[in-house]
Amino acid sequence: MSALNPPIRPEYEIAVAALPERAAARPLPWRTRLWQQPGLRRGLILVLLALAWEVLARWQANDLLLPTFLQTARALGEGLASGELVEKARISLLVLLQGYLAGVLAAFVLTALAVSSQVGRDLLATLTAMFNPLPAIALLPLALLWFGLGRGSLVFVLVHSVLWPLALNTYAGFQGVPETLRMAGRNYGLRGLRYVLQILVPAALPAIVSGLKIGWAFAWRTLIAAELVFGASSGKGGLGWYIFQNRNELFTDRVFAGLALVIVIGLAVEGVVFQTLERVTVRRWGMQR
Amino acid sequence: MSALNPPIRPEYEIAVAALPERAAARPLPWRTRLWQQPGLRRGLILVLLALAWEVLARWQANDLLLPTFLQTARALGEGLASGELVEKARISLLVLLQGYLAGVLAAFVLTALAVSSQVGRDLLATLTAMFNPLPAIALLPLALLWFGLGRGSLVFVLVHSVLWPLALNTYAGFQGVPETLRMAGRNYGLRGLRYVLQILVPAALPAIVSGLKIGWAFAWRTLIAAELVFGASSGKGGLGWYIFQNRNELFTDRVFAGLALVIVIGLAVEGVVFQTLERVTVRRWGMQR
Amino acid sequence: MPSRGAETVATVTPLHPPREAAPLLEVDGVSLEYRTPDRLVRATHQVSFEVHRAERFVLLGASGCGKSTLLKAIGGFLSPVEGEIRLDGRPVRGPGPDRLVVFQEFDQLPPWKTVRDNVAFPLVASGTAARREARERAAHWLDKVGLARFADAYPHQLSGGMKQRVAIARALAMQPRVLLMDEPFAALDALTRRRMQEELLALWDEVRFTLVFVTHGIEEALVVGSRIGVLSPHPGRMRAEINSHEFGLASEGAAFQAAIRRVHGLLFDQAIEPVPADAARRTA
Amino acid sequence: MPSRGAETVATVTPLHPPREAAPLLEVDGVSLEYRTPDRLVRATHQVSFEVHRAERFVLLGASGCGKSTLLKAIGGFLSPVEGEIRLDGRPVRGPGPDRLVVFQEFDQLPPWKTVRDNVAFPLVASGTAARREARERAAHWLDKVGLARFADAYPHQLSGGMKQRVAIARALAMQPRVLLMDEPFAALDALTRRRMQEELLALWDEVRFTLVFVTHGIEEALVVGSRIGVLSPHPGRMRAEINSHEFGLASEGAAFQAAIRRVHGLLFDQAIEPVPADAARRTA
Amino acid sequence: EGRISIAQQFGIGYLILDVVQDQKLIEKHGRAQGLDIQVEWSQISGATAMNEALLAGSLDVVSAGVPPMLTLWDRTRGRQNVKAVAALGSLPNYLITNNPKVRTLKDLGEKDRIAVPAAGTGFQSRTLQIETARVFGRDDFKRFDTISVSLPHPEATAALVAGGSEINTHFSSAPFYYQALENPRVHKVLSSYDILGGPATFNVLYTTQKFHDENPKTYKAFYAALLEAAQVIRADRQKAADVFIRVQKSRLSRELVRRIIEDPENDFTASPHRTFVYADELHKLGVLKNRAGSWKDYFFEEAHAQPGS
Ligand SMILES: Nc1ncnc2c1ncn2[C@@H]1O[C@H](COP(=O)(O)OP(=O)(O)OP(=O)(O)O)[C@@H](O)[C@H]1O
Ligand SMILES: Nc1ncnc2c1ncn2[C@@H]1O[C@H](COP(=O)(O)OP(=O)(O)OP(=O)(O)O)[C@@H](O)[C@H]1O
Ligand SMILES: [Mg+2]
Ligand SMILES: [Mg+2]
Repeated sequence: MSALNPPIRPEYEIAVAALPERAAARPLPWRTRLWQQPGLRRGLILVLLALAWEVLARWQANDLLLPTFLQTARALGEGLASGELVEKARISLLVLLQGYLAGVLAAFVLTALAVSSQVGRDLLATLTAMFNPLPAIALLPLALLWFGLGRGSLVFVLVHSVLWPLALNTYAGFQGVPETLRMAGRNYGLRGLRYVLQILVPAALPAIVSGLKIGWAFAWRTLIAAELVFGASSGKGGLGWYIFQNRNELFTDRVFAGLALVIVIGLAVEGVVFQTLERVTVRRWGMQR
Repeated sequence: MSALNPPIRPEYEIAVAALPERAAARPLPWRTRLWQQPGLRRGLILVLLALAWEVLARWQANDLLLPTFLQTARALGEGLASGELVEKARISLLVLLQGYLAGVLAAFVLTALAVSSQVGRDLLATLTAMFNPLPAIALLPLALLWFGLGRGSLVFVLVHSVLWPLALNTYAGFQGVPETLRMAGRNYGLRGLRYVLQILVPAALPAIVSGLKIGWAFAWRTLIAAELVFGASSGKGGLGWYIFQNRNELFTDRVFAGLALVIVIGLAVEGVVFQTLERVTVRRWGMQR
Repeated sequence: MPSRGAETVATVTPLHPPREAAPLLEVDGVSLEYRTPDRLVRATHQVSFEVHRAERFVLLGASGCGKSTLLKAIGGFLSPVEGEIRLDGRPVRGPGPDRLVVFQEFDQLPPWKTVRDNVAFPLVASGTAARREARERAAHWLDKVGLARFADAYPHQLSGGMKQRVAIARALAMQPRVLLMDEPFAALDALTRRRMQEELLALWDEVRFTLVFVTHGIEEALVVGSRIGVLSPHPGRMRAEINSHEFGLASEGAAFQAAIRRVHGLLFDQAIEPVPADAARRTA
Repeated sequence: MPSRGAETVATVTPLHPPREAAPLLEVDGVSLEYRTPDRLVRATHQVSFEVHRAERFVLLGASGCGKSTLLKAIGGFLSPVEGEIRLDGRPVRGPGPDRLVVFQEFDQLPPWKTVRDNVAFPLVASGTAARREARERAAHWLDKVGLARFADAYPHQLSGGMKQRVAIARALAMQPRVLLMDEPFAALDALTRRRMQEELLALWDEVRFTLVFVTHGIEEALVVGSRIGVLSPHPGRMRAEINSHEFGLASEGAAFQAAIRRVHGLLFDQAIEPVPADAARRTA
Repeated sequence: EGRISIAQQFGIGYLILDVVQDQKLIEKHGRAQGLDIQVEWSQISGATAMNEALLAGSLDVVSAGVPPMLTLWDRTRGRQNVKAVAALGSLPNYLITNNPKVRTLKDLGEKDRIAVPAAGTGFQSRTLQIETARVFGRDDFKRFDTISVSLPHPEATAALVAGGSEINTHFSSAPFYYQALENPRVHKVLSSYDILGGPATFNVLYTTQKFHDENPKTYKAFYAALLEAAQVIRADRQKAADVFIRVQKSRLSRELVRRIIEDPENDFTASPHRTFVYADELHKLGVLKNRAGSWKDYFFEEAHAQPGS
């Protein structure tokens, strides 16, 4: 390749004038704007899923195993209107929240130990590897022994289902905090709990939030499964019990209505709690897109 | 404060000689070195836990609910010696691996969709929020309908237990990949699957590994619960089946032996697979401490 | 040093075929904005300039005036809210290996690749070279930036300046049509910086790539660039374009000093913000 | 410029009480190493120097010679494998707000705090100031570094140079006993850099903190420092210590130029690696 | 003394307990003895959870099928000494199928799948094992375990009625077999009554020696309440049906519930019938280690006054 020399061009200097008035932001076409509403897009997905369910169920034509979407919706509507489902959901949510919060607290303590000492680290790794794979039924006898039949045992198995995944995620998040940021925090004289709370937790927030989401979901799973076994003492069963009872009476549409309520609550919590949390934290801080 | 002026000191220049032979690394005191063996420390924790178990069980003195560590160890030894437990574990592990791998694959597809399009993102968020809280029992009728009683249904519920948490974690990991790194990858001309595999996956590996750990544990939980239902068809039950049978017959020591085997496998997988994975990847790369 | 000296460039006459006369890169009235939750930040306002084939175009401007943003837009990572960026007459649509960027940040090296693989990877990924050849080219360029001994280290084991040198080696090994460099030498000591400048210019002499280079050193701008674009403080607008093809690595004399002063004047004759009023009061 | 000029410092006689004569910071035969899976990297080898109260000690050295590592060791983030670092005669055990560090990396700002909070946070965290006062001081120093308009922005919305300026504001607001700065002005344009130097020296004039400063600019070293330590290339060893208290922001003349040349010589008279043999062959 | 917590499972087989609860009979008989008894009712699914709750002391009295009770009795002998309090009635369980080829047990082949609540160990499985041992010989009593599937009654019923799944046979209890048999494709193969030789107890109540000994008055009131409830049901089956629907908040149709309660096959009595068949056979099959001399060995003395077997 022969040596290529660029042309020599005239120079220029201009005085930069005061910045003119900002041109008005061009409005986006309405379809684009509409499409930018996450609620709308997700609503559409939900509608499509409901449609697919309806079609599938009608095609299977086996409403003892799989009722149609409309049947379920009707059962859900009735249950909500009569207040029964509302009450059951209230009972379940109360226990769920207790167990969830206790689990979150326990996970926090465990990871705080893990970041502050070698023994804590080993403890976390060992306990998680040991207990995380154990199904809740394995802990049931022990729960009965220690907490009796009732809320105590439910909270215990809920903690078991929230604690380990959240601790794993939180700790992985802590370990991924950039060295410079750690040094900056320690440089301010932060140590111990303040260091964890003011540096590690915010820096690891994306991992913690996804741990919280997973923990939330698994708390639901566990609660519903546990309520089937523990059932209702003194007539106060939650959603799991509702599902169990209706299953026993072969009201499959009500079973699915109960499950649908779980889904609806899940979507609401995701949409309201977690999305807001992400928006005002990690997304605002540029830690996640 | 009066102006403080530092003293003026003499200058110097020295010719830097060739670097002298490196002083031999000072050996650490043997106790420190011993303590640096993670195996040893964790072994100690396990011994302490076993001891605590033994004491607790003896104190409760209710071996139909909580057998002692020694009873369990004896039952485990017998089960292993007779080959029964080995066979059961083999059966379970086979199914587990199938379901796990299928779940990992599904999670990968879902997150790959999510990073490549807005609809994929919404799909992931919606599906996860909807299905993650659903207990496996809810899917049981559907699994029966679609996959029958055999391995298919087990794999289905395993996928359900692995897919969502892993997808959540992977996606959160993807979203946390620093902008500069993304730009570097796109700058190389990477796009689509290659971009995901060669940039996003390694960059998000800490989150993915903790998702894999959680998925692994939940797969175990689910498998054991599911084997109660599906396990024994055609007489080939796995560990879950073993636990269920012995539980029904109140051979609690064997129940605990089965659970102990789950724990042992869990510890082995953590120690061998995941720790190695972390050592040769994220830790080696300085992405985790 | 190589044959390229002040005279060589100075004696160039527009002998090129007509095709060459069209600029390779056109930045045409480009405004760039960042959308934050609270407000719209305008990074550059209606910036226009042209870069011809084999030109070494340097962007100078105050901190925060939008140089990096402009470079990212040319790289295809950002699209203008106004105006257009064209390469070879066609609007830039997205990033590609024909416009390799050396970013300003230290975290541009994938931490999961060794230094050698970091240099070789884009060659392989973009299909520029086969694996073997890529590794050879990587070794060659690592040697040039003085990091041959660190070929097997991972990025987190390097100092700030060493990381930047890896990024430079990676870019030079690729020999892209357009090379976009964002303060590549800022973290380097004087000697290493000088050596890097030499390497960059030697490579230019050889393959005549087109360079867009951001720096804060006026001297460096004159030495490295053949033409210098001066941006006003935030939000960046074009202030001036001047030629600097006469100056090379050996430049020192009065003309060079005059050019430095001239650019300095262009850059700073209007202060960004007046020095706070209380600055004078504060003395011990 | 403020009262501190070359004369002021030059006429200083050792009038200080005996306590003052003892150095504040002693780096005594310090070797620093990194342990990687494959090998041990020695970053500095038996480095010794002393920094007295209110001295402005500048570390100069080639890229990768261990300057940042040394600074981190003084900050208490790393412990020497050999030798000792003493502050006020007591060995340094760990990090603390009395030795505030401005790191070389851009990611030293907690991304979850606004620019203002980033500056105010260490004041509150270390108990130096109450929340209200901290915010006022933060506002003051953000104004000084020209970022008053960005007080409510988050770090990811800033340019590289702006991030570094936030880190500088944060350090200056803290007014620590010992200020450790690692190439703080590398990402700044000439004017901003000069303004930062002025602010740093004005603050020094006022509160007479002790400064350890890493830079690649020889000129900057002479201007900012009262004493300069020169390190050999990797692994870093002490090469020389020279006085530069005579030079200030206004320095320009022949003595200044001579000092620059002298330091240049000290730094580079033995090249790190010889220029590769094939460099000469490669010309178009 | 003065407190009792009782757990039942779902189903019409627990009607006696529903009546006790509805009519507050324990409280009534307690007051007769000058004792104010606090009764706590729980619902728990599955014999295993029942057993564990009883052993953990979370519950005083639990209820399940005869074989799980015998297993617990066998395991706790010499320790907690769990024994039965009373039977909850004689109700048959039907082996039903939608496979037209299956007319007897011998027709079940490799491809068939039998749904039972707890494969291998529950009431239905044990009953089936006893029959298998008789038809195919003692050594082969686990023959059908390999094609058994643990599936709760509802899912099994749904699978059978809907068809199309591998599960084509179900050892079912009331009310599920009533619902299933409404479908013309489903037919009965065998009744537990055929296997055991006549009406036989389905579920029993059981508790620990400790509770029995430490709470004699409460225990007596409880036992008396059971007897009275059985009488109430026998006296007015229609009312009993209403009680069931009320207590269980059941949505089953009233007709179905009445049909079941009025079915002469179903005898709601506290007296045990043919429980010893299980104790004897399961011991012979090696499931139970202890041999019971008679049904009285595993029932508390209070029950001995009633006729039983
Ligand atoms: N985390 C680490 N692990 C291993 N080696 C490291 C690590 N950090 C730095 N090093 C090595 O230590 C040496 C000194 O690094 P350091 O960052 O102190 O250099 P520096 O003088 O600050 O260079 P620069 O001017 O480029 O910032 C380098 O050779 C580098 O490779
Ligand atoms: N992600 C972002 N979000 C919002 N604003 C941003 C973002 N990145 C940069 N900006 C703003 O855009 C303007 C230009 O930034 P840019 O990084 O291009 O400056 P620069 O000229 O490269 O400065 P420097 O020399 O300091 O690197 C700055 O005012 C900055 O605040
Ligand atoms: Mg920039
Ligand atoms: Mg450095």
